[in-house]
Amino acid sequence: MSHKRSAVVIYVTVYVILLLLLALTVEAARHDLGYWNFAVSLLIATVKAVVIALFFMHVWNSTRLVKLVVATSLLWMVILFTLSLADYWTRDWDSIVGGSQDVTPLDSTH
Amino acid sequence: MSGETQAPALSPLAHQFDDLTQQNEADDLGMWLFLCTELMFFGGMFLAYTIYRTRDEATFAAASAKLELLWGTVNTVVLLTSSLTMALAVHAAEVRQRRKLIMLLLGTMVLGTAFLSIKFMEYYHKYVHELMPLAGLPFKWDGTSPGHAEMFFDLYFAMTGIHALHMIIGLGIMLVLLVKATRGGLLGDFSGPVRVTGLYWHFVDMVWVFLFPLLYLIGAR
Amino acid sequence: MIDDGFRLLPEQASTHAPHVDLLYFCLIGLSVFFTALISALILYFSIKYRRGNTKVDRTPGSGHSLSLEIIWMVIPFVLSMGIFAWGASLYFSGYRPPAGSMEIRVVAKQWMWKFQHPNGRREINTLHVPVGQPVKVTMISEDVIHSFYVPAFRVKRDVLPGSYASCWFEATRTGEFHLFCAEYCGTNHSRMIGRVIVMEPAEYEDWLGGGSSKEPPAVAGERLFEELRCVTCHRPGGATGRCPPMAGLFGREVKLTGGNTVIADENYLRESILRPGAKVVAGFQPLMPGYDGQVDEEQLIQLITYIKSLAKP
Amino acid sequence: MTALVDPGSITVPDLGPLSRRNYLNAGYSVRSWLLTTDHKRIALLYLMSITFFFMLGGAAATLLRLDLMTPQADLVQTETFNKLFTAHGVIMVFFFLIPSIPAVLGNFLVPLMVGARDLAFPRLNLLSWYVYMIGGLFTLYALLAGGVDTGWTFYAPYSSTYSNTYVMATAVGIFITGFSSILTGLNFIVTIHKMRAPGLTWFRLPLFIWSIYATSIIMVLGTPVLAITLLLVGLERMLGIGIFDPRLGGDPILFQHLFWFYSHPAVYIMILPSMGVVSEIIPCYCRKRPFGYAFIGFSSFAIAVFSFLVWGHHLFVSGQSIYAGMVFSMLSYMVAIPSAVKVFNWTASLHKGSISFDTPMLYALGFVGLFTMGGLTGLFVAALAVDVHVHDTYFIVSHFHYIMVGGAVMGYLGGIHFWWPKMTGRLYPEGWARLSAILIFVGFNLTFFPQYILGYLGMPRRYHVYPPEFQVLNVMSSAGASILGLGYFFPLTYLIWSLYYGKRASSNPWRATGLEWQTPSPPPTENFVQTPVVLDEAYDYKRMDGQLAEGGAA
Repeated sequence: MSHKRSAVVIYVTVYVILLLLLALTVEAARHDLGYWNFAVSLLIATVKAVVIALFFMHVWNSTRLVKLVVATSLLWMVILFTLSLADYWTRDWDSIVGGSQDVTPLDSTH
Repeated sequence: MSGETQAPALSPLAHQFDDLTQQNEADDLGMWLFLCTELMFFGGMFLAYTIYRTRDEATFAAASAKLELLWGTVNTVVLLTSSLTMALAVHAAEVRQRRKLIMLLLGTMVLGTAFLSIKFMEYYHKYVHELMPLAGLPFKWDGTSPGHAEMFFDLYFAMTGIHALHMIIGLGIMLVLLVKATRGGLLGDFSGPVRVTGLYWHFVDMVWVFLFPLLYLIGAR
Repeated sequence: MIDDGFRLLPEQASTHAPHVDLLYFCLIGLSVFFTALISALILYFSIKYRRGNTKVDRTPGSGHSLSLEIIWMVIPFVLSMGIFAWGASLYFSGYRPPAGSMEIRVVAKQWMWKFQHPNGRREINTLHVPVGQPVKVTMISEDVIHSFYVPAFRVKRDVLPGSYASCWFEATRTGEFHLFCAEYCGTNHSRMIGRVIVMEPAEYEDWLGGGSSKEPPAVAGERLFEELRCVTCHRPGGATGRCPPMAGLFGREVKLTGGNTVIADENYLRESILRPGAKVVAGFQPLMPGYDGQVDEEQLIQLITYIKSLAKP
Repeated sequence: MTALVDPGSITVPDLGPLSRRNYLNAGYSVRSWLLTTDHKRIALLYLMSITFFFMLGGAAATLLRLDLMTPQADLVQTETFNKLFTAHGVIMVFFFLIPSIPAVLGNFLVPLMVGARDLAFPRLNLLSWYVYMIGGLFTLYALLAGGVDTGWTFYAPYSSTYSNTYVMATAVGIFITGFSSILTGLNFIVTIHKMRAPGLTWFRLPLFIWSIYATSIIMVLGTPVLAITLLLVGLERMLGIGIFDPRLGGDPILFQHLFWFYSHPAVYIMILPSMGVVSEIIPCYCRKRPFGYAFIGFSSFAIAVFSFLVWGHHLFVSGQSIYAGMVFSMLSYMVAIPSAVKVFNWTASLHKGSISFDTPMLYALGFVGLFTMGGLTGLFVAALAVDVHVHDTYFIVSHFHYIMVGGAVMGYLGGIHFWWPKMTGRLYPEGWARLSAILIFVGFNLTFFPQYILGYLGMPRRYHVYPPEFQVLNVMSSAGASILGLGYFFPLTYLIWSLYYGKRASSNPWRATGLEWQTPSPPPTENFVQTPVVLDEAYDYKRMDGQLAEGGAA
C-alpha cells in the first residue's frame, strides 16, 4: 500500500513542480534579460523535460540499458546539431579570410 | 509495440518470451527505442528552427509576439495535466484499479482533445489575421523582413502541426486502450500497453515543453 | 576544337590541376599498394592453406594479436591524416582567389550558362578567358542548384539560388575545354554544357573589344541605382543621415542593430537590396523598401558591382 | 536432461529432413503466409519482395547502360532517361539494398543465432513487411503513373518546387518504407538484448549479430531524419512551407545536411550486414576462429558511430563552409580505420586455415577484394581537393557501386547461398553457383572499373548525352554490365530450380558452428525443440572438426 501511496504522491509533486517551472519561465520571459532570456527559457524547458523523463517516464528506476538508450539518443541530437551548426556558424569566416585583408571596422554612425 | 503483450490466451505472456520480466523489459526497451527515432524526427525540425532563428532573431521575436501567449500557457498547463493523469492511469492499471484506469484514461483523452481544440482555435486566429502562409493563403506582415517572419510561421505550423498529429495518434491508441479497459483488460500483468502508451504520451508532452518557449516565449518581452 | 581523343587522364590546363593530379597519383599508389598487399596475402594463404594441402603446419596461434591490431590501426590513421592535410590545404587554396583576380559574373539557369566580363561583354555557354591570369567566377542561379565544372582546371563549385558562390582558376594553356553542369538540374541537365576558351591575353583583349554594344556592370549598376531611385537616399557623395554611406562600404565590417556584426560582402549586399529589414545597420531606421521581385539576378549583380566600385578610394 | 546442445552433437544423422514438421510445411494457405508472425516466413516474404524490386531496378539499369553505349540520346527520351536513373536509385537503395540482408537474412537468422523462439515483437515484424509493401506500392504507382525525375537524392529546390513529376508519391513511399526499416531495427535491438539463450554472452555471439546490431542502431537513429526531410519537402511542395527553397526564404544546403545525415549512414546499413555475413563465411571455410574476433565486432560499432559524423563530405562543393568541410574530411578518414581493421582481420583469418573454395567463400573473398577497392577510393573522395574534381562524376558512381554492389550485394548473395540449405532444406548446384560467382566478380569489375577513369576524366553523373571521347569507356562499362546481368540471372534460375530438384540438405551441410546449424533444416516453427544453452565461444571449429574426426573413426 505504501508503494501505491508514494507513487501518487510523487506524480502529484512532480506535477506541481512542473506548473511552478512553467510559471517561472513565463515570468522570466516577460522581463528583458538580453541574451539570458533564451538561456533561461531553454534551461527551464530542459529541467522540465528531465523531470518528466525521470519520474513520469520512470527513467529514475529503469534498467541501465534504458538509461543508455536515452543517453545515446541525446548524444545523436548533439551530433546532428554540432556538425550542422559547424557549417552555418563558420560560413561567414570565408568572407573575412577570403574577401580582403583590409577589413577595418566601419563606423556606421559616422 | 503496445499490442504485443496482448496474448490471445488468458496468459499475459507472449509465446516468444520466457517470463514477464523479460517481456516487460523488452516492451519498455522497444518503446524507448521508438522514442529515440521520434526524438531524431523532431530533431530535424528543431535544427531548421535553430538555423533560421539565429539568422534573424529580431524578426523571430517579433513574429513570436503575434502568437497568443495566454493560450499557449493554458495549453501547456492542459498538456502537463494530461501527463499527470496518464501517469496515474498507468499506476491504476498496474495496481488493478479498473474504474480508476477508465476514468483517468478518459480524463487524459479529454485533456488531449482540449489541447487540440485550443490549438486549432489558435490556427483559426492566425488564418483570420492573415498569418498563415500556407498553400498560397495571404500573409500580411507590417514589420521588417516579411520573408523571415514567414519562415517563423512556416516553422510554427510545421512543428505544432506535426506535434498535433502525434497527439491525434496518441488519442487513437488511447481509444483502443479504453475499449480494452472497459472489457476488463489491461490490469496487473496485462498493463504493459498502458505503460508504453504512457511513455509515448509523456514524450509528446516533452516535445511541447520545448516548443512552448521556442515558439511563444521568445517574443514575450 | 576540344581535344576528343581517347585518354586516361584529363588535360591539365590550370595552375591548380598538377597539384590535384599529384595527390591523385599518390592516392593511386597507395591504393594499388594496399590492394596488391591484400590480394597477394589472400592468394598466398589460399594456396598454401588450401584444404588439400596436408603438409602445411596448421598449429593454431592465439587467434588474436594486439600488436598487429594496433599496427594496422595506426598505419592507416597516420597515412589518412597525411592525405587529409594535403587535400585540405589544396582545397583551401583552390577556393580562395588570389588578390588581383579578374572577376567574371555567372548566372546559371535551366539550362544555360550566362557570363559577363568586367567590361560588360556577355556570352552564353562559352567562356573566354585569358591565359596566365587568375579568374574569379562569382555565380548565382536563377532557379535550381547547378554546378560549375571545368574538368581540365580541376575546379567545381555548386551554383546556388539565393546566394553567391565563387571559385577561381588560372589557365596555363590556350585551347578549348569542357564546361559541364555537374549538379543534376532537371531534364536537360546533360545539355547544360559549354566551352571554356583560353586565349592569349592580347587576343582576349581584342575579343573583349568586339561584340555588340556593352556597358560595364558597374556603369549599368550606376544607371540602375538612379533608375530605381536608390540615389535619393544613398547619395554617392556621402551619407544623408537617413542611411549608411555606400562609399567604402564593401568588404568592411558593419555593426547591426542588435549588436551583431557582419562583413559587407556580396551576399550581405544582395540580401540588403532584396530584404533590407533583415540586417539593419546600427543607428538607422529600417526605412528602405525591399526590392525582392523588382530586380533580376543580373541587375542585382550590376548594382553590387557598382557598390563594390565605390569601395575603391 | 539439460537442454544442452553440444556443438559436436550434430553428427546424429538426419532422417528425411522434409518429412518432418517444419516452418515451411506448417501451413500451405495464403492466409498462413500473409498473416504469419513467424520470423522465418516473414524473411521469405521479404526475400520475394526484394527480389522483385531488384529485378525492377536491374531492368532500369539495363536500359541506362544500353542507352549510354552511344554519346547521343538515341534509345530513350531524356525525360525517360532521368526517370530511369531515379527509379534505379530509389528502388535499389530503399527497396532492395536497405532491406536486403537485414530484412531477409537478419529476420531469418537473428532469432536462430541467439537461440530464441522468435523476434521480440513478431507482430510488429509482420507489420514492417506490410509497411514496406505499402511504401513499395506508392513508389510503384509513381513509376507507373509517369515516373519521377529528381534522382534518388531529391535535392531541393528542384524536388520541392521545380520538378513536375510524381515527387510526392515517391516521397510518401520512401517515408512509409522508412518506418519498416525503423521497426525492423528496433525489433533486432530488443531481440539481441533481451532474447539471447542462456549462456550466450555478448562475446559468444556470432559476428553477424554484432553487425546487425550496429546496423539497427543506424536504422533507428538515422531513418527518422530522412523521414522529416522528405516530410518537409512534401510540405514545401503542397503547402509552400519554405524550409529549403531560397525563393521562399529557405536554405537548400539545409536539405543536404538533413538528407545526408541519414543517407550517408544508410550506406553502412547496406555494407555492415554484408561484413557480418563475410565474418560468418570465412571462419566456416577456413575451419578456424576468425582472427581478432573482438576487433571485428567492435569495428562494426565504430563504423556505426563514425558513420554519423561524416555526412558533410557530400557537401564539399555545395557551398558549405570550407572550415566545416575540413572537419568533415578529417572525420571521414576515421571511418577508414575500422574498415581497414576488418579487412586485415579477415585476411589474417585465412592464415593457418584449412581453406576450401565453395560458393559462399568465393563471394566472401570477392567481397574482401571489391570492398578494399571501394574503400580505398573512399580515401580519394574524402580528400577535399580531389573530391572537388570528382564530385558528382562517374568516379563517385563507381565508388559507391563498389561498396553497394561489389560489397553489399556480393555479401548478400554469399549469405543467401550459405544459408540456403537452412532456409529451404535444399542444396543449390555447386558448379553453377561457382560459375556465376566468378561471372559476377568479373562482370562487376568490367562494368565499374572503367567508370573510375571516366569520372576522373570529368564525365558528370546523370548525363544522358556526353562528349564523344567518353564513348570507349562507356561501351566497356555496358559490356561488363551484360556479363554482370548474366551473372545475376543464373542464381535466380538455379536457386528456384533447387527448390524442386535440389538435393535434400542435412541440418548442417557445411559443418558450421552457430546455433542456427544446431536445429534441423528447415527449422521447426518454434526454431529449437529445446532452448539451447551456450557454453563456449563462437566459431569453435577446432572442437567441431575434432569431434567429427572422432565420430568418423568410431
